[in-house]
Amino acid sequence: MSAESVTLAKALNLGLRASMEADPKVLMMGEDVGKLGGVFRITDGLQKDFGEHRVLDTPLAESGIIGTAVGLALRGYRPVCEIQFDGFVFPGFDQIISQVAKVTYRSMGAWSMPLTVRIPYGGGIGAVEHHAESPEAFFCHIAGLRVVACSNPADAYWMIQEAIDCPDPVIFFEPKRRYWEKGELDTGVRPDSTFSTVVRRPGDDVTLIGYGATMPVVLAAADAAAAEGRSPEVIDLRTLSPLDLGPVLDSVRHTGRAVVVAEAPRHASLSGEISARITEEAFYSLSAPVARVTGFDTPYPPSKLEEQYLPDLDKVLHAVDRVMDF
Amino acid sequence: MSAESVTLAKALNLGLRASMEADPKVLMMGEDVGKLGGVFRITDGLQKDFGEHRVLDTPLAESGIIGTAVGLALRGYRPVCEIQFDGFVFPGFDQIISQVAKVTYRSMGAWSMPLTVRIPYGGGIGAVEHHAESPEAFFCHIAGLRVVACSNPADAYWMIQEAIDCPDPVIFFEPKRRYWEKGELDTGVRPDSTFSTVVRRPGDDVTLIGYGATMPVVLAAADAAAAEGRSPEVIDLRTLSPLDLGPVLDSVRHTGRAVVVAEAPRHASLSGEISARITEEAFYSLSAPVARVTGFDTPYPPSKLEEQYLPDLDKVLHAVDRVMDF
Amino acid sequence: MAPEQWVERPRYVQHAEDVAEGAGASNVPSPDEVARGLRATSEGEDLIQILSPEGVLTPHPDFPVEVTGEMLQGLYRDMVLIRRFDREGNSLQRQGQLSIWVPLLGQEAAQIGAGRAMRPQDFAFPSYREHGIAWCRGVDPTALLGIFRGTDHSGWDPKEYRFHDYTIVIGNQALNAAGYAMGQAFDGKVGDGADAEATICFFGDGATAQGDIHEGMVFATAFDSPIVFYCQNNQWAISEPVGKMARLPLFRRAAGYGMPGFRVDGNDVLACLAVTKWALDECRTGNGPVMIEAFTYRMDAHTTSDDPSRYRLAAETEHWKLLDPIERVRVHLVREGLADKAFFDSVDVEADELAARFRDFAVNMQVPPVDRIFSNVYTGPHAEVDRQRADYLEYLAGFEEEGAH
Amino acid sequence: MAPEQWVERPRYVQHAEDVAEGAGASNVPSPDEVARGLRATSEGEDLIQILSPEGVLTPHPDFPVEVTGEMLQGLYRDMVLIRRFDREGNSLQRQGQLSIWVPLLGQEAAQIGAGRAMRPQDFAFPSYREHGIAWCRGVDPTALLGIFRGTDHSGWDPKEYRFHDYTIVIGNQALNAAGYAMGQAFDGKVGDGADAEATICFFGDGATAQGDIHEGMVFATAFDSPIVFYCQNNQWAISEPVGKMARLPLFRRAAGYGMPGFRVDGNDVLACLAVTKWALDECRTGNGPVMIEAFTYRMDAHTTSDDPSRYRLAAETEHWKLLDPIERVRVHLVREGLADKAFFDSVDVEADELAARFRDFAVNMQVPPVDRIFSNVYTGPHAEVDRQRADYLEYLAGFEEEGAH
Ligand SMILES: Cc1ncc(C[n+]2csc(CCOP(=O)(O)OP(=O)(O)O)c2C)c(N)n1
Ligand SMILES: Cc1ncc(C[n+]2csc(CCOP(=O)(O)OP(=O)(O)O)c2C)c(N)n1
Ligand SMILES: [Mg+2]
Ligand SMILES: [Mg+2]
Repeated sequence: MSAESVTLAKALNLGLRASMEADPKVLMMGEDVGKLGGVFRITDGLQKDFGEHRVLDTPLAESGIIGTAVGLALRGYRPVCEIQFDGFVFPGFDQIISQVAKVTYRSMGAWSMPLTVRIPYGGGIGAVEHHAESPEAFFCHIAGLRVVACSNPADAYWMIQEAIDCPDPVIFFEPKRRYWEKGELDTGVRPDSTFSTVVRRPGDDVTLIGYGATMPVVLAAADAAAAEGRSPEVIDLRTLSPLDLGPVLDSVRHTGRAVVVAEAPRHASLSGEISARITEEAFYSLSAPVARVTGFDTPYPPSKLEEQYLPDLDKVLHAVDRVMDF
Repeated sequence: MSAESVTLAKALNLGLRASMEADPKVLMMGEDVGKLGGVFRITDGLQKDFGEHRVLDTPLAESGIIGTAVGLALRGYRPVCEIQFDGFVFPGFDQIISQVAKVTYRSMGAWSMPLTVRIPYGGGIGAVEHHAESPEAFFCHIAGLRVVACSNPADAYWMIQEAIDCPDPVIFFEPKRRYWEKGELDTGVRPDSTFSTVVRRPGDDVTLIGYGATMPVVLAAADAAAAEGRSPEVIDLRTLSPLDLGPVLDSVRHTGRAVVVAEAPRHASLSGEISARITEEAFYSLSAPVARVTGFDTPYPPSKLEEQYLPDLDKVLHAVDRVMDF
Repeated sequence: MAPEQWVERPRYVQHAEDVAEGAGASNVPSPDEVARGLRATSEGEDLIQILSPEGVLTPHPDFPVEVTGEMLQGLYRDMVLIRRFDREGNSLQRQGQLSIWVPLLGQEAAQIGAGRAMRPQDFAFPSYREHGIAWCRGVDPTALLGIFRGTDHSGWDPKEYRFHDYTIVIGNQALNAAGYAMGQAFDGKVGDGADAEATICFFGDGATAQGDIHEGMVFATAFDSPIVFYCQNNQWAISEPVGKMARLPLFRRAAGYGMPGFRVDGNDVLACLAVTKWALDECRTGNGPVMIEAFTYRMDAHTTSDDPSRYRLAAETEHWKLLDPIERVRVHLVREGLADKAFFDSVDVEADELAARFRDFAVNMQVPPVDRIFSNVYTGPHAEVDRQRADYLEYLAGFEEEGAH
Repeated sequence: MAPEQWVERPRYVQHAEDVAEGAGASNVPSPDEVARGLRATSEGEDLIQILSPEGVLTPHPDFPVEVTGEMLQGLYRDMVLIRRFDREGNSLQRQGQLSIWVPLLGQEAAQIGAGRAMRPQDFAFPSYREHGIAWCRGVDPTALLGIFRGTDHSGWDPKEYRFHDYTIVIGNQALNAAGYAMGQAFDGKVGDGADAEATICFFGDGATAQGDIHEGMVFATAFDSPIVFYCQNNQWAISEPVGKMARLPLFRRAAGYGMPGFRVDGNDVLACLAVTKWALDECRTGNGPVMIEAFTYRMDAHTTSDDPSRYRLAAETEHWKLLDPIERVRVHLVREGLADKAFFDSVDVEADELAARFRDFAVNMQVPPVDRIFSNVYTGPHAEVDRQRADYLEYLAGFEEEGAH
């Protein structure tokens, strides 16, 4: 198939379909993933085409979803669990940390845990409480998991397949407010591992680091900064755990300055880790401390205030000014 | 009462007793906290003296413990929940993040949430899986919570009372392998807020930062470093969320070098946040990047290997050498 | 006594392939769906009903309730008014004035019956669809709008109305409610006194699958807490029918915990009222919890974001229209001569006025000040949040200055 | 039919003060403890028993089991051997060879009965006390030692023995087991075939309070999974009696989910075997889950770290000694002439040999290489863990070099 323009949601749907076609052990499970195709329609049509035993509408219980997925994985299945919204993964947190992440270690490799947890995450869609959170740091801090975030349709398509193929558990973050943004998708040639960090735009002055939901913001800020005469390099992390630091360090060694952009609150966050790692590894290259543009250390606010809460173009530019003028 | 030498466990027990005496709304709840006095005997004797309706042996369910404590707090009680071991807090994680941390924000201050969750944490006691974890980063990343860790009997005594008095929810980390270490306790004079960072040992060359379980390691390393001719300054954070950065920055501005010591895994950890914050605020004072001595990014290993996993004197000294020789 | 008879459950032998094929080929329900759905959704002999869909009133010996014309008029009015502002909520969302609305349509009797059974001193823990309970607790409907307009996460003083904030994470409130009820008991507020209190906790059929609901029942029975677990079985959890959650009627769970459990016709406001009143009084005395399953129906979509045509048949909704909770009260009032046209007209006028006021309020709601982001994260001062607030306000002021030049 | 009669439960009105005073003044149980404890722990009429404590065998019509001398000898031998290495585990801990031991003393029949009811193709999910199940699955007892000596988090290949790793977080395994059983059904391994499979999940009385156990039952009934929920009610969850978890016998929960539930005399190895066999076969056919409550007793401490004298009376333990699971089989074998002294002697000899081998193995266990910390965190390579391993090994090598000079 040659390149076509599809939404991120559609790309995920196509990726899931491709995985289900390639391996009969791949299962979808979650709330409303069957007939309804999920509240975001990411699994649209899959139950109809693959049957009720491959696309499971589960009882309404996240610990149940993750916990039975663990059992299915032990049985040789490759379950893909959909969590309906970011804020609802927490009833399943115990199963994730105590079983999903540890079964392989505990059994000294007798078991592997090829399980994917898909989490539509992040804000910006005008939703009520618990529907706009960015919980990636919790999962990054759990050894035994791999954590990735996609930011565009082509990545979404390939990354979800790589997650499902992966013998380790993968927490897969989907930027829900980007579901309807379109991009080119060429399903023909499978790229090298997509669990790797890429440079989205080369530059010389400052390294802008984003992932998932913040990538469009970062890219727009880079355009604006370029228009002001700066030369920003833009990095899409894609893999959050482990970090693929190589491209980040190469960039920072070149630019001497970095800004990390993420929606999650700042305290004890992934953005802090990235800042710490860059400083540890490229101390003498830094002309300014790594800056962070993040959510505030507050709960996610009512949606009429979310634009104030979220990193936006102005905030990123402001941070660029700060590191440039340091 | 004048100063006496007590164990950290006893100091906590005395502190809880003092809080229960001061306020009839203070309740203890958890698994085995009643007749047994808790598996570590921290609530020893309290049920006998205060009755079954103030020291509640609850059903075996952590979401239930935290979730009902929320309701009791709404009713005007000040519940103190004991989690039996660090690894068992996760079934209660959803209630902590979705209710404990957010009730006040959601209700715009109509409710406060004076609830304390006591977590015996950390390794070094030769225990089986799930009994030696350091989950503080998860809680630090949750806005709406306060997170503290005590490291010695006197702090334990005062900090637990301050936690119970606090109108906000407090996650209270108790270094379980220090329960039986003794220290001076003067119950006479209540100190200023103990949710604050203190310098444990003044010095000029390098700032060693620890909290909770790692403090004895850090202090021992400081002794050893001093014997080698270094002049380490030692800091006990005590409050992990929010951080009390003032004393840390003062110190680093003076020494120019810092080492953070924590048992938790490194990725997306509190140690990363501390490193990032120091760098953000004291960039030009730093002669070397902030070093971290932490657990590995692996699950906690079988206990026969825990000494290899945990920060110890040698690892801290090694890090001191690294930052000094940078 | 053969083991097979020891418990009711659907019996059939089924092969994975059949089901997978059946479902794959068409959207015809599989054999297990049929069996389970029948068990879980049939009204059953146990259904407690006082006012039939035809408006015939038959007192129930176990759940006495004094019925007067005035009282019935009141219940009718309640139901018409909440339905009216509920519909207004839906339109406001369609017109872009609200980001979402959660309709209660069809559940008026289940909510007004329960809400009117409460004493002032009782405390209610809602889920997110309990606009009718809010109404009974005296919360003005406009106070609900902030949540759905996105200006607030709540909108009333839960202490004043003894009506907790809406809880969105399914099941959480069952434990919070159980804890509150423990506190009522610890405070000595159970017994025969006029000031004896009870708690009532609302949740859906889907919620019964969550661990928190179970733990709520375990704690409530462990501490003999004065709490009524009130499950509005509206047959659907978004697109999933109740048969996905349970093989048997939900109220049957109660017996396993050692508490009384009842299934009541959730479209019969009198039955809901009578049973809830009994249940609240029963647990108020100190005997511990009671479970009620109000058997009702979600007449509208799950929320305004939902499209039920993807998963349920119009015929089902049509069937339930015949069981409308308001209509049967109207028929009864008319047939028994307990209300005249003037009454019905006045309720309609009142409903229109309420709707207009509701709409007016909605469209005039202001975006809260930025400061709201940083307020009430903590009760006292907080070095970090306070600093972030100051920094952000300064940052914003920078733009204003720029603008000013 | 008055509502009061609709469900069994303790009825009393109690005032907070009374209880608090009662408990505060002494450790005498409060009225609610007595009522609830009676309900929850009394054996009740429902108890299924085949071999009485006096060694009298009465076949049960619903749970036929062919009993031969050889078979009884086998069960006897199993129980003696697991008790023997269990006691050895305790002594090894006392002697500092193990950091902890979790005794099974008293639960031999509950475990051997269930374990011997399994077919080879069945899969077991243990908690952490199921050394007797491990035994039946063919796991050598020495393989358990790593966990308790601290050299490993597990010690056998769970796939080879169809016996999952021990699960320490209470309740977790119920969902993992339910998922595994879903997979058995999806694989078409339910039905009448000789290769039809079932899963059995073990948990304690305390565990029944956890949300995961509930969700396990919800999922198992939703998917008609071939799983037996086997609760060993040993009366205690560390210091908390089962009455803290439930007002009624635990097996009663099953009915609420629409699955069969039974209470079996957990000290009667034949009853445990017969009922478990029935249950495994029942769910193997595709009818969905079954719950069994094995009513037994933890004769020893919770673990070697525990001190039960703080919370329970010696008299209680003495009472249960009369119900010893091994003794009744021995008495029966002797009385019926099904075994002679030579048999009993040979079992004792075998037990001593096993104990010696167990001890020998324990004291000779090596600390695993440091590399174990970093191994199997992931299945494939992992940049960060691999780097940390390399760095740490280099760091350690630095010391060796230092030492070498
Ligand atoms: C823990 C959690 N998981 C998922 C959701 C998303 N969600 C919102 S409502 C709903 C269905 C609830 O069904 P039910 O309990 O029957 O209540 P109803 O909406 O029908 O009143 C779901 C899955 C949620 N709010 N919380
Ligand atoms: C989630 C969780 N909470 C607490 C514990 C600590 N703990 C270990 S065993 C136990 C009691 C378990 O009682 P029960 O389920 O009756 O099993 P038994 O030990 O009696 O076999 C507790 C509280 C745990 N392991 N997991
Ligand atoms: Mg529903
Ligand atoms: Mg037990």
